[in-house]
Amino acid sequence: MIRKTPRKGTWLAATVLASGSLFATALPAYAEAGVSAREIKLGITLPLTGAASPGYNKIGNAMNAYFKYVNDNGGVYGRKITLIQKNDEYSPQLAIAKTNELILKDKVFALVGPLGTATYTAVHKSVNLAKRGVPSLFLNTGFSGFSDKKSYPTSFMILSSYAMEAKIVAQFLKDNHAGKKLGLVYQNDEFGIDAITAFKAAGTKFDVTVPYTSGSQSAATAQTWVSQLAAGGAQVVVFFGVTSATAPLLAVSAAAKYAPQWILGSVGSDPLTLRALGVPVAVLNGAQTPAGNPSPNDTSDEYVKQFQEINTKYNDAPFDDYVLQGMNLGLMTVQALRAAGSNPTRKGLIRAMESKGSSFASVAYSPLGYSKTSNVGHTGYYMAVMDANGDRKPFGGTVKLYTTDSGSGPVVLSTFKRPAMPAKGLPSNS
Amino acid sequence: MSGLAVSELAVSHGAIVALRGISFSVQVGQLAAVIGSNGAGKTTLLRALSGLNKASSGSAQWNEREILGARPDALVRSGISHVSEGKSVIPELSVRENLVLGGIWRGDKSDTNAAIAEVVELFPILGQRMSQSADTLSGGERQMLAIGRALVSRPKLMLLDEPSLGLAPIVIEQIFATIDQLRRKLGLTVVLVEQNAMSALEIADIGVIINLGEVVASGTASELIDDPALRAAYLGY
Amino acid sequence: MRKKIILFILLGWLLLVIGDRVDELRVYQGAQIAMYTIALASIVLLTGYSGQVSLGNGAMMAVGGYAAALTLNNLGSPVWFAFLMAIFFSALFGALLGTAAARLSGPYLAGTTLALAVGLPAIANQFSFLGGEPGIFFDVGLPPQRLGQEFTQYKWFFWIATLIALLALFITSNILQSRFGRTWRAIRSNPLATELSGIHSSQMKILAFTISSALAGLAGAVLAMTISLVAPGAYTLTLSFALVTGAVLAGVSSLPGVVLGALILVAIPEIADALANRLGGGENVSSYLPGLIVSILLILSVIFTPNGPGENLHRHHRKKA
Amino acid sequence: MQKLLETLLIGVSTGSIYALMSLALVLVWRSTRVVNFAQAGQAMLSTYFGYEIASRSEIFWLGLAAAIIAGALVGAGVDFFFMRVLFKRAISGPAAVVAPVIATLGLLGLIRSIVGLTWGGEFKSIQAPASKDGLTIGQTTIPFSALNILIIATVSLILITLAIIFQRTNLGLSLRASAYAPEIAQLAGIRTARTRTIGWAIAGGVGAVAGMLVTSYNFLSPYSLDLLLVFGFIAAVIGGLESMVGSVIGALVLGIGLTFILNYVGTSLVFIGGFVVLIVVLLVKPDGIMARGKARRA
Repeated sequence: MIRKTPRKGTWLAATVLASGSLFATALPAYAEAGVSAREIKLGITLPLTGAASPGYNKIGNAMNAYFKYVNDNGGVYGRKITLIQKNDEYSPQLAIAKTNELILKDKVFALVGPLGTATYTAVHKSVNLAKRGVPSLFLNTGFSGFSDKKSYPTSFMILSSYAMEAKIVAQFLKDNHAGKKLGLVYQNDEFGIDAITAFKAAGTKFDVTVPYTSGSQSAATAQTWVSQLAAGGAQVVVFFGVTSATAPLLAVSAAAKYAPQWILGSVGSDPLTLRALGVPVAVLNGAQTPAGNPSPNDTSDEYVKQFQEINTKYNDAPFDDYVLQGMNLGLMTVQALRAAGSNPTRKGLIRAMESKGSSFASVAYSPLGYSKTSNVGHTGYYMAVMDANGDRKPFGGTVKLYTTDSGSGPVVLSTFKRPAMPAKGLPSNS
Repeated sequence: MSGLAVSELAVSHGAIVALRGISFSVQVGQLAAVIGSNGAGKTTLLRALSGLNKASSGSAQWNEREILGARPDALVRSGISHVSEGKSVIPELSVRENLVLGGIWRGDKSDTNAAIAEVVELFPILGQRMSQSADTLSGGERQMLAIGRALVSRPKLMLLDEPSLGLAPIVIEQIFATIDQLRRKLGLTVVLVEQNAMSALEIADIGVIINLGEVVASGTASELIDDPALRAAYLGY
Repeated sequence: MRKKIILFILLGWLLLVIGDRVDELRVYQGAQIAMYTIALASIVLLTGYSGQVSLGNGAMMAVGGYAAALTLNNLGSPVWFAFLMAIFFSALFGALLGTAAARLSGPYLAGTTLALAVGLPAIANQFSFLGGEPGIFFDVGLPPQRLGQEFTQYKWFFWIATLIALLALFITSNILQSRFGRTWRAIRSNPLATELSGIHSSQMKILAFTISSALAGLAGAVLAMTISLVAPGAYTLTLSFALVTGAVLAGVSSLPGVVLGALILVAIPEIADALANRLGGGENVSSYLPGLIVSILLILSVIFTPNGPGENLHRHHRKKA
Repeated sequence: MQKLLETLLIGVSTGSIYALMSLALVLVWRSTRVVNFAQAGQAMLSTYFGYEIASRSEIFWLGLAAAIIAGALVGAGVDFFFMRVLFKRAISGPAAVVAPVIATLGLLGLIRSIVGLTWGGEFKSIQAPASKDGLTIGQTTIPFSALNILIIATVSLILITLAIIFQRTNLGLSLRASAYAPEIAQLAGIRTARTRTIGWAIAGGVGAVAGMLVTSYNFLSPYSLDLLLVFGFIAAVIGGLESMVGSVIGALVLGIGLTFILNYVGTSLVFIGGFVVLIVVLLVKPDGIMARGKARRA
C-alpha cells in the first residue's frame, strides 16, 4: 500500500486509453444498413485458407467477378454491388467473429453465400441473425436443418440438401448396385449426419461406416479409413465429406490398390480442386456422383457459356464447379436485389425472396422451393459419372433429374425445365 | 620495444573499478609473474590482455602493436595464447580434440599434428589418453592439456592464469618446472598469474604485485623476493 | 484498501457509462478487451511474478470454457455457477500441471505447455459430449427484460465481462501485493536465496500456476460467452501465442498494463484492417497485415523495452521514491 | 502383426522428419541458448523457395537443393541480423526469462506474415519425388510407400553427413567446442561468432529439408509447418535439448508413439499424445533422456 500513487496513475492511464478507443467512433445515422445511393454492401464468410479451403476459396472471387460484370453494366437500379469476403478458415469461432465484423463494422446489407454447416449454425445462433433481421441468402451448405423456416426466418438455402442427396443416392444404390457390399465415409457433423439419417430412412444398410472429424483429414488418417473399408470388403463406397478429405481418401486408396466403385457426394468431388491437392484426376475415372449443376465444361449449356465468358474477363481463374457455383450465387443475388425494389430494405429483401424467389433463373436443373413457408432452395439431383479427365457426364448419357424433399417424401423422376438464362446474363426481373 | 608493454591499463565492471593504472613491461623471452591475493584483479588483467574483458582506458602493446580491443581469436592469430583459470579444457571433447582445437585457425593439418606430437613429448601422459574424454582426466592432467592446447596454437606470448589452482603440491612443482622448461626451449614470453607467489617468482624473471586493482610493486623477481616488507605484506612468508 | 475499492467501483461505473454511449461493435470489442484483460493477468501473474514461462494458456482457457459450458448445459445451473466451475476446474487442472511444471525449468516448461496448447483442444474431437470441431453452445441467456428493449445481447456480454474482469483484477492485485506476491518476486529474482530462507519455492510455484490457471479458465469462459460457443477452434495455438505477445507488449510484470495489452490485441487487427483497406491489397493483405504489425511491435519491444512500455516510467518513479 | 509393422514403419518415417526439425532446434539451442521458434518460419520460407524451383523445373531434388541453400542463408541471416542485435542488448528484469522466446516467436510471426503477403494462404503442393503408392509384399499392400522409404533414406543421408561433419572435421570440432565452451573455443583461436552463424546456417538447411519432405506428402501454407515445429520441439526436449543423438532418438520415439496412437487409439488424441509422451519422459528424467549428470539449465 505504500507505493500506491504511481500505480493508481498507471491504472487510470490504462483505463483512459481503453475508454478513449471505445469512444473513437460515434453512431452513424442511416436508413438501411449497407445501402447508399450508389452502393449495396454485401458480405460473405468462407474459408480462404486452411485445411478446408481448397475449392471454396474460389467462390467469393467468382461472385465478385459476376458483380463486377453487373456493376459495369449499370449495377442494380444504379447501385454498385460491393462484396466483402472474410476468411473464417472454416472455424465456427472465426466465422462468428468475422460475421460480427461484417454486420457491426462493415454494416453489410445482407449476407450472401455463407459457407459451412457447423460455421453457419454457430454464426446464426451467436450473432443472432434472425433477431437482428439480417437476411442471409443462399447458404453454401446443404444441411437440411436450415430449412426450418421458424428457426431460420431470414436465411435461405440454395443447395439441394444432403438429405435429398442421400435419398437420391439411396435410390441409385437400390437401382444399380443391389447386392454389393456397401461402405460409407462421412464427415461426423451435421453435414454427414444429415446424410446418415436419410440413408437410414431409405433403408440403406452399409457394411462399413467410417466417420471422420472435420479438420482431422490427412494422408495419415485416410490410411485408417482405407484399411477399415478394405477390411470390411466394401465394393461400393459412398463418400459424404469435403474435397480436402476426398483427396487423401482417393490417394491412399490408389496407393493401397484398393479400388471400389466410388460414389462421391456433390460436396467433395471437384476434379480441379483434387488436382490442386496433388491427386491425379485419373483416380476419379468411373466415380459416380450426384450433381445438381451441369458440368462446368459443358459449353452447350447457356449458363455455363455465359459464366465462362464473364470468368475469362473478370476473374481469370480456372473455370470449375466452384467458380460456376459462385457465379450462379451472384446471378441469384442480383435477381433477389432487383426483386426487393429500388429502395431495398432487409425486410423487403426477405419478402421478395419469399414471393418471387422460386421463379429465379439458376444454373441447377431442379426447381427452387422458396415460399412464405419455405426457405428451401434447389430440390434435386441427377447422377453423373466422372471420366479420366475429371469431367462428368450424366449417368446413362442423358440427365435424369430426380427431385425429392429432406423429409419422408418420395424420390421422383422430374420433368422440370429450368428458367432460361437472362439475356447476356444480366437479370431484368423486378 | 619488442615484448609486452602495458601502460595505464584500467578495467571497470559497471560502476566498479577492477583495475586502474596498471603499467609493466616484459621483454621477449622473459617470464613475468603477476602476484596478488584473491580478488586483487589478476584474472581481470589477463582477461583484458586476451580480449575477453574490455579495458576502459590505457594501452597494451605486443611487439609494438596495440592488442586492447581485439577479439580473443584474433589475438591467437597474432601469437597470444591465454590459458584461462580453472583448467580450461572442454570436458565434452576428447583429449585429442582439445589439442586439435588449438591448431584449427592455422588450417594446416600436418603442422597441427606435428605440434600435437611435440606436446605429447612434453606431457607423455596425454599421449596415453588421446581418445579419452577430457572429463576423465585428473586435475593435473587437465592443466597439462590446457597448456598443451595453447602450445598447439604455437604462441609467442602465453598468458597463464593460476595453473596451480587446486592441484597437489607435487603436481604444482611439476607444472612449474614444465613452464620453465617450455619457455627456455621455445623462447616463449610468459605472463603467469599466481597466488602461489614463491613458486611463481622462483621461475620468473620479473614480478608484478597487484593489490586492490593497482600495482603496488614491480621489479626483477629476485628484488621482490629479497624485499622483506613485500615478503611480509604480499608474499605471505 | 478502501481507496482501491472505491477506485474499482468508479472504474466500473465509468465503463458502464461508456458502454451506453458507443455503438454495438465497440461494446462487443469492449467485452473482448475485458476477456483479454483477465487472460493477460493470468500470464503476468505466472511469468512476470513467479518467473515461469507458459505457452499453454490457451489450453487453460479451453478447460475453463468447456467446464462452464458443460455445467450450464448439463446441470441447468445459474450462469454465475458456470463461471465458478470454470475457475474451479481450471484451477484444479492448473494445480496438477503445476506440480509437474515446478520440476521443469525454462525451455522444458515452455515445451510442455506448448505441447498442451496444441493437444488439449483437439481432445474435444475424440469425445462426443465435447461436441467435436463444431463445439458446444454456451448460452448465458438474453439480458433481463427490465433493462429494456434497446439493451442488446452484446451490451449484456459487455456488462458481465467487465464485472468479471474488474473483480478478477481486484483480487489479483490484492494477491500480488500480499505475502505471496512478494515471495514470488523473490523466487523469480533469486531462487537459491529464497530456498535458503526456508520458503518452499516449488509449493509457491504450484500456487502461482494454480491461480494463473484459474484466471485463464475464467477468461476462457468469458470468451465462450462472447461467442456463445466453446469449440477447439477458439482455443488455438495462435491464441496462446497472442496472449504471450500481449503480455510482453504490456510489460510482463505490470498488472495495470494488462488493460493496455488487451486493448492492443483487440485494436491491432482493426488498425491493420483499416490500413489494408487504404492500401487496397485485398484479402491477403488484411489476413497477414495484423500479424506483420504485431510481430514487428513484438520484436521492437523485446529489443528496446523488454519489460514493457511502462518500464522507463516505473524507473523514474522508483528513483523519486 | 502386419498392422504393428506398418505402424512402426510409418512411425519411423514420420519420426525421421521430426528428427530434422528437432536437430535444427538443438543445434541452435546448443550454440545460442535460444529455443528458436522461428525455425518453423525459416523452414517455411525456404520451402517456398524450394517450391518455386521444384514447380518450375519439375525436379524435386533441384527444389530441395534450393531450399537447403535458402534455409542456410536465412538461418545465417537471422543469426547475423537478428540474434546479434538482440544479444547486444543484455535483457534484465522480469522479461529476461521470456525475452528470447518472445523474440523468436515474433520472428516466426514476421516471416509468416511476409510469406502470407507474398504467396498468399492457398495450399501449394510439390510433386513428390517418389510414388505415394503403398508397397505390395506378396498379396498384401501396406500403406508404406516408396516416398516413405525415400524420406527415411534422405534423412539418414543427412544425419550421416552431419555426423561426419561434426565428428570428423575441424568445422564440426569448432561447432562443438563453441557450443560447449564458447570462451575456451575463442581462446583457442576459433571465430566463435562466425562459427555460431555457420551453426545457424546448418540448422536452417536441415530445417528446410524437413519442410520440403513434409510438403512432399502434404501441402505448403504459411501455417503448414507449425505442427512440425511443435513435434520437433517436443522431440528435442525428450532428447534433453543438448544432445544431437538424443534429439534424433527423441524424434523416433515420438514419431512411433504418435503413429501408434493414431492407428490404435484415435485420430484426435494424436495431438495430446505429444504432451503425454513428453510429460512421461520429463517426470522420469526432468532434463531429457540423454541428460548428463549435471544438467545445464537455461
